[in-house]
Amino acid sequence: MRIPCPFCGSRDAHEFSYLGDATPRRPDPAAPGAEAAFFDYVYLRDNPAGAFEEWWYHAAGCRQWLKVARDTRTHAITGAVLARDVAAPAAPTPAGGETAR
Amino acid sequence: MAEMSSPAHPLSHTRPIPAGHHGRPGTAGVVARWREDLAIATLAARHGGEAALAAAMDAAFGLALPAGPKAAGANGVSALGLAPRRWLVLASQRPALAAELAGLGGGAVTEQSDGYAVLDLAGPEVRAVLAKLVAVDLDPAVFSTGDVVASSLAHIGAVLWQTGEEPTYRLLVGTSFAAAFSHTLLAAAAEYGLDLADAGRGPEAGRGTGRG
Amino acid sequence: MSPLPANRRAANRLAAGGRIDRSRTLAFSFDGRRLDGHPGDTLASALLANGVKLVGRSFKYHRPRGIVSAGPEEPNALVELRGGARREPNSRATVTELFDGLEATSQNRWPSLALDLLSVNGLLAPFLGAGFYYKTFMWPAALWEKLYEPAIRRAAGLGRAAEAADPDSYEKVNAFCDLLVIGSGPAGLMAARTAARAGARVILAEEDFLPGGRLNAEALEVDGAPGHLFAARTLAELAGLPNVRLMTRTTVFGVYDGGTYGAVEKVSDHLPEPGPFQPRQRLWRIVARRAILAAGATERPIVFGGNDRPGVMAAGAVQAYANRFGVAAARQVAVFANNDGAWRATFEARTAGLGVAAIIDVRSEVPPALLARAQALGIRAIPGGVVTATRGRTLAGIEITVGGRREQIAVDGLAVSGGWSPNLHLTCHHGGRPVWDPRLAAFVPGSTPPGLEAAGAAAGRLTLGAALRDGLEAGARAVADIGLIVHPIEPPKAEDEPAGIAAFWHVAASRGPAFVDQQNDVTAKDIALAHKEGFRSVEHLKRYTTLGMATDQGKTSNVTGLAIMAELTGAGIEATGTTIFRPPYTPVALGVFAGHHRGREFRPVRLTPTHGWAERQGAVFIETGPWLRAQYFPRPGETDWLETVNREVKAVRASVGMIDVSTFGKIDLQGPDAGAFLDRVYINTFSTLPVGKARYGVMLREDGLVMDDGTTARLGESHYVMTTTTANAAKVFQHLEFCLQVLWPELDVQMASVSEQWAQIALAGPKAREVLARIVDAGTDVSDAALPFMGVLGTTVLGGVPARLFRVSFSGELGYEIAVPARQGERLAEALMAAGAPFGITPYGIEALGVMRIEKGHVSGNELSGQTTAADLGLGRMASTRKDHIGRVMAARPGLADPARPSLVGLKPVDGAARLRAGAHLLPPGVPATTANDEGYITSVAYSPHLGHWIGLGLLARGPQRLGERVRAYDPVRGGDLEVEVCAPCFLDPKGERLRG
Amino acid sequence: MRYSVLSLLLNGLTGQRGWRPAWREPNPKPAYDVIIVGGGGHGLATAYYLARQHGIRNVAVIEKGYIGSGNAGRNTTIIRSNYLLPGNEPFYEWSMKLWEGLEQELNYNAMVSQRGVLNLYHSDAQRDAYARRGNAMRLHGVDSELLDAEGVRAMYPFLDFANARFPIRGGLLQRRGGTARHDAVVWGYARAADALGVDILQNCEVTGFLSEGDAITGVETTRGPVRAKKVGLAVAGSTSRVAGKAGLRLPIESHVLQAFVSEGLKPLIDGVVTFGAGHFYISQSDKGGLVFGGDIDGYNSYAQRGNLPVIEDVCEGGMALMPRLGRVRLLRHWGGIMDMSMDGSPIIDRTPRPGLYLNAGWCYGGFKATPASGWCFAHLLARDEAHETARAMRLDRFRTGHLIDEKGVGAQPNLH
Ligand SMILES: Cc1cc2nc3c(=O)[nH]c(=O)nc-3n(C[C@H](O)[C@H](O)[C@H](O)COP(=O)(O)OP(=O)(O)OC[C@H]3O[C@@H](n4cnc5c(N)ncnc54)[C@H](O)[C@@H]3O)c2cc1C
Ligand SMILES: NC(=O)c1ccc[n+]([C@@H]2O[C@H](COP(=O)([O-])OP(=O)(O)OC[C@H]3O[C@@H](n4cnc5c(N)ncnc54)[C@H](O)[C@@H]3O)[C@@H](O)[C@H]2O)c1
Ligand SMILES: Cc1cc2nc3c(=O)[nH]c(=O)nc-3n(C[C@H](O)[C@H](O)[C@H](O)COP(=O)(O)O)c2cc1C
Ligand SMILES: [Zn+2]
Repeated sequence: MRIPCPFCGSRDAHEFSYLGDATPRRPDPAAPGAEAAFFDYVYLRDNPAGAFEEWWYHAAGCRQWLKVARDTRTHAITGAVLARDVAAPAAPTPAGGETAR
Repeated sequence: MAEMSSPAHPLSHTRPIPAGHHGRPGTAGVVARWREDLAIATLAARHGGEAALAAAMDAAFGLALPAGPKAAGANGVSALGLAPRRWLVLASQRPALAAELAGLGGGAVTEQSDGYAVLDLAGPEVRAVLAKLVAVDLDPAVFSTGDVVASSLAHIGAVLWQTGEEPTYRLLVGTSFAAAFSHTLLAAAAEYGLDLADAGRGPEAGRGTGRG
Repeated sequence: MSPLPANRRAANRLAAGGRIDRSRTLAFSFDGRRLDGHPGDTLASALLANGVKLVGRSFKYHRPRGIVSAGPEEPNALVELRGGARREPNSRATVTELFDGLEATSQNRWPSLALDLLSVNGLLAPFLGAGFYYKTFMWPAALWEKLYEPAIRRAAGLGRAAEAADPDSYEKVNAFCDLLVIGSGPAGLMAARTAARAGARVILAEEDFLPGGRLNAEALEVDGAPGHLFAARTLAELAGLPNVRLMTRTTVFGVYDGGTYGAVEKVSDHLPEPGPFQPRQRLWRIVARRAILAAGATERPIVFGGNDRPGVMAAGAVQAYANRFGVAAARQVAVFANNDGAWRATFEARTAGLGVAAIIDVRSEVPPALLARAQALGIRAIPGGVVTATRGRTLAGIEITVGGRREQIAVDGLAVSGGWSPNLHLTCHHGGRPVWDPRLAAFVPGSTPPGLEAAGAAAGRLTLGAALRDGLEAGARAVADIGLIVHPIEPPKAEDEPAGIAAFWHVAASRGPAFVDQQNDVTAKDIALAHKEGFRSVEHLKRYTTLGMATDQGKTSNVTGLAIMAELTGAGIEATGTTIFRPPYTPVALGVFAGHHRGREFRPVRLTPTHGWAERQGAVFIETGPWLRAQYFPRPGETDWLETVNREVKAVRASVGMIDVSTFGKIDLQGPDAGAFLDRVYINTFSTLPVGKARYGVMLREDGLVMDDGTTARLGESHYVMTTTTANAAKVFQHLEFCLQVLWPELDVQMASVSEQWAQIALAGPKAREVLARIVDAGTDVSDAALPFMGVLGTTVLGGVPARLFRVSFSGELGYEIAVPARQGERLAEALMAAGAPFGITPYGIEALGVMRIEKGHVSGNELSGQTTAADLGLGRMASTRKDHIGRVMAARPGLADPARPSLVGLKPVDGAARLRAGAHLLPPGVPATTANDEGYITSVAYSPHLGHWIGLGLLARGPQRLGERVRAYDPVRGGDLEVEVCAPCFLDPKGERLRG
Repeated sequence: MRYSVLSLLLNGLTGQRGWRPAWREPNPKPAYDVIIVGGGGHGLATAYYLARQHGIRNVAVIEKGYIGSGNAGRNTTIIRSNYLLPGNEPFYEWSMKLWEGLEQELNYNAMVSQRGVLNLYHSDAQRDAYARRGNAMRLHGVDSELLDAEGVRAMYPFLDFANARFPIRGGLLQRRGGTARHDAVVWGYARAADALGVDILQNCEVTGFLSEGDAITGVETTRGPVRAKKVGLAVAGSTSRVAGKAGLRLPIESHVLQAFVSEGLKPLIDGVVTFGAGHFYISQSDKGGLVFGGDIDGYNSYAQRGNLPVIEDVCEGGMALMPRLGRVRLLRHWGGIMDMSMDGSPIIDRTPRPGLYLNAGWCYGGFKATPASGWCFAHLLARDEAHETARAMRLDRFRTGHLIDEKGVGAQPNLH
């Protein structure tokens, strides 16, 4: 599997380490219902068969976290962007977290 | 048969291979030399500070910080792009490099002169040997002088920089991996012959003592 | 072995022809019999040349078997090659390149190939049908382990693995190209040539040692000259191009994601031993933008009674032996076929000098041109016939049936062709399914992995002319796809030879066992049985009968087997489908996947900056993860490691000692938000830490359990340096990067690992300050006032060496960690030794370090098990309640906040002489030792020379409330069972006076 | 027909004419008492025990492909009960007990082979961790032995003791551990369940659920709707996909694990050996193939195949452990999709949807669980209460923090 690192170029996946689903957003810990929102964030996954966005860390390369778009059925990778460029700045999620995904 | 890092008869894996000729006798396909004279530092821009940092580097060294995985050099100082807004700066004859960089005030500077073991590599077969070690296309059409790659070579993290057309390369691995890397290099280069110019920084760097 | 005189020709070697070097003779042996062949021979061709027909025994019934093919599909001619540590079981004679001195031995037979006692299995065959073992060997149950299974296991398998470590080496290479061409037959050559001329970077990989594919095996002409000359010419052109890498003896075995192909190059298998500095094999990871599978096709047999008798072969193989190797596979052959190609094979064999008794074709209509040519060559043609039996130990004759009439024909060879199956295996490695083409009576590639296209016979273009054109076009398409300009190339001229076929699988009316899978002894009857018992889907058929599961993976048997099943179910072949092809295309030695990473080089070793110094001090080293660290430093006369460790501990507590702690992760954090950032990742607060101070911190995972701990020092207003545990260094760094890049990209923090940059030596003991004072440069005040407990100082030592001094203590003694640039590590160690000499400074290893931290009740790896909370470890109170931090919310879950959870305690044996062992479980005294009564376990133990007995740390349910209680330390796996007293997890200086001293 | 030496002889003499299909191929009925989705080992065992232990015979097992096409048919067949945590150990030991009488019970030889599972250790810390585990096993009355290096050498003299990067210092041995023939387990349960009246519906994919309000009342399939009082999911790697159709999000990710088999060889390795310094484990099948594997590929996948880095990693481990394997050839490698749970342990529980029950989260270790999983899931389906050995395997444990995390790596499935 080759991951197109936006900084380093196309690299074999063995240079990266994997975290998983990139859709969950860390909830606002101060909001009411934070516990439920964190449970959702830490444990529950859509785990789709098909298009998927996920976090990979280019451990042996630029040490950047990437959001990679990949199909979990075919492993076809359609793109990768630097997490920094797409991660939502600061703004914590509203109370109750994102349950509507 | 000369000594070789065959699995059944490894050289001690806790020492770097000694200086001298290894592998196939005759003209060496790869010539390597440990570099002990380089000052190294990482340089990272603060948020929104790239432009200022670039300007400061330009002013101080006449060096344009590269935007991608490339090296830019001037006046004996080179900056290797390791990540967005992060560089590895190398210089010879400038022991106070990190302090100089810090003096520019434009970013985070971290002294790394001792963090890396550095090898300069040349020789007719150097590209073929590197192909055994790094899973990156080194073909001249794709990777040429001034290109830099951070990758993992046979389980060892490394930075590889093509320094010249012949080609020549400079390779940096973490200091603690120096001995292990020297064995890996020998394993890859043995079929072509490897000349190692000096024993480099092993556990007994520059000392030649040791218990034999 | 000295070769025979070159002029003596082996019995079945034809007088002329073949791509072999008749001027040189190679000596080899088979089952100890000395034979010879020529360069260019395979073991199989050389055996046939010498008239050897019996070469192996089948898996289950131990039936005598001969050579049936001339390629990698061979199911029968499997031998052990070489011997001793180089023994290679199950080697296919048909692809084994002959070399001088080659030793081959038959396998799966006892006592000898000719007389194999287990061939009685053949007599029992009626009882040993598919899956028989699932139905028996169950009574009495005890006999399974004692009798049945050992017997089954002894009978299983074919060859024997080597008995010693593989003495050869392997290596791995990376390659990149625009176009990978797999196979160098006419299609592959044309594809490669077209792409190469367009300037593409091309790799042409060919499994065989002789490139050219069927051009070497057949006598067709290209551009008016023999095909093999065309191949040679094209190869010469390719070899001269700088953008082409020609790789022979290289099998592309698998297609992986992202255009990555696995290939194995057999660098030295054609030599008695690898040359100096040469590996036996190389693993190639080839990343290709496009690939063309030009792997050709494999000839299928027809199933009939007695079809496994040595002497029955594939027609194309007989042709190949004649044309390529100059060998008559038999003196007098008959041919049994259902297609035109076999006729051409026959004609070529005849032309090469073999006797041909008859061509029996199942079709009653055969193209007149073929009949005419047969007649011209004096070959009897028998349309509408089938073979119904064979006879002889090795083949002596066949029985045919034509129009209800039987006839015996005396032959010593039978060439069979049931048609050709495209070698589409690699197209299925991403799960693609082949498609049935009734016109060809073959499966052709369906959907292929991205970037891969099949061409030539592999794509079902089975004639030479079509293969050439197809290769050219596929090559042109591939390079056009990647943006190169292709100039029109005229395809070479070659014939589109007749290739008609009528699907035909199985002579139902034949006599004797009719084998479908010859290696696993699966017969047509077994397929019928599977059908009867409901194992009808191809996958069940395969698994129940083991059809296609042998070393050849059913290359010649799969289609036939499923066709027979399709006949039985009436479902049709298309609907029946095939089983899935998986890598590797042909079996690959395990060693090549490992490359150099075995033995000591399994994983790189990391050495501390003071490794050489420690060696000179006589240290005993131990692996801790990738690191080698000094475990202890024995002195002459010390006989036991514990004696050494006790001495080291005592010396530290009494005076001063030193240890390299460089293996800790060290992370440099700079930027205006560094303090705020640390507050979010640690449970305690760092933004308020004064410059010049260090603090112990604990970080959690987001699920609320402890991830790591360590001290972090503030070097400047916006500059911190963090230490992590050795084991978690990379994990923590990655976690922090995640926090910075994903969670809080707005935080302006720059991180760099400085683990490699700094050598760090801990100096500990009451005399530590005095030693330290002797190595710092003039003007550095290390007094308690200037450098108090948890103080940090940047300075120079040893005359100008930059250094960081941290007054921290893991041992519980007055302690410092001194960091200097890594290359100065040994100098620092030696300077400390010199400066400490008056105090008897003692180097100590990680054992003594462990003892001292346990005496102090400091947690370490054993307690940071990933299963513990901060509260479990007695660190709960550190958590700031005024801020959020990673893991805070989840740590409040009832299961984690339960006060009854096992928590950290100290433990000491009630019997002072008793030895504690980590891993012992803790039970209340006087209750049965059961899971229900399990209250925790001992995490770490040490012998405390200070206390004169063993001590331990443990996690005990409600532990902190049970100080003074006695519990049972139960360790049945080591025979331990003793009473221990629960105490506070700090055995020494609980107020910390020593470390503040 | 009962399988026996006699039946084999009789059929041998009469041209194998007496055999009948091992299971029927019925058409779906409109309704069942219980539907089990998933014709792997777990689903079939559940159906068998429902019929056998609870007298519930109006049961269908619905399988989208052929039975055994999932992980049951592609695993490395290791069975053992050497677990550490009290939430797991009693369950896996119960499974081991069931294995020990399985063949007589099912009248099918599943080749349960108790030749020992040996986990090697290479450091003192690893030794102590294994001691902790071995002691936990003993506390539950399960056999375990801690061997030193000499003990290991006596069993497997050919491991790399001399030249290893991480020397072998000993191992934890469970003699009762071993292997079983994966396919035979599936077929044995299927045949026995079928004989008790269970309908096995192959080539029938569940595509959705029937419901009334919150309650699940049946399934939609590619062969039409089928109603049921209770529906149990035992679809392993497909759990999220199928449960998602009932609106559930679960603490599960699907990951690929690869497995490997060598060419058939004469006996070489007696039991199961796992390498503690790398990711590698190996045994030899009764057919002679070395069956081995290692770590998961580490990324979410539904593709049933993996990539080269893990293949290399596994073989590096293999060569480091057994350098004599260098010239042994890899015959085939494949992948399976595992239901990796967030703490590495399974779930056997009700779901928030009445009538829908869940059996999932088996990670790479559910083959050994097959008998107990079936037993306990049947118990839950029949009685609506957890079996005593599976009480900790609750779905809400992630919410409450009562995790069963053997490895201590937390909520990151690819690290379990
Ligand atoms: C490579 C590998 C090695 C392993 N090694 C071991 C080992 O050594 N020891 C061990 O204990 N465990 C091992 N495991 C794990 C073990 O195989 C699984 O945990 C176990 O088989 C899962 O239970 P099962 O048999 O019921 O699953 P499966 O056999 O996967 O059954 C699930 C079934 O559900 C079907 N299904 C899915 N969706 C639908 C639908 N919508 N409708 C109808 N049917 C559907 C699937 O087709 C499948 O047949 C391994 C797994 C793998 C992949
Ligand atoms: N006699 C017949 O009836 C008949 C039938 C079909 C094809 N043919 C002949 O076969 C030829 C077809 O040409 P082609 O070029 O398609 O095939 P080919 O068989 O000539 O060449 C295929 C080549 O691919 C190599 N190969 C296969 N798999 C490989 C792998 N995985 N890695 C590396 N190498 C691999 C083979 O060793 C072989 O050299 C024509 O000459 C045609 O006449 C004859
Ligand atoms: C324990 C075990 C042993 C196996 N032995 C063999 C074997 O000897 N030959 C073979 O071709 N495949 C063998 N396989 C692999 C199967 O052919 C098949 O690849 C695997 O069951 C996965 O199915 P799939 O490849 O159809 O997806 C074995 C599989 C398992 C689980
Ligand atoms: Zn990168």
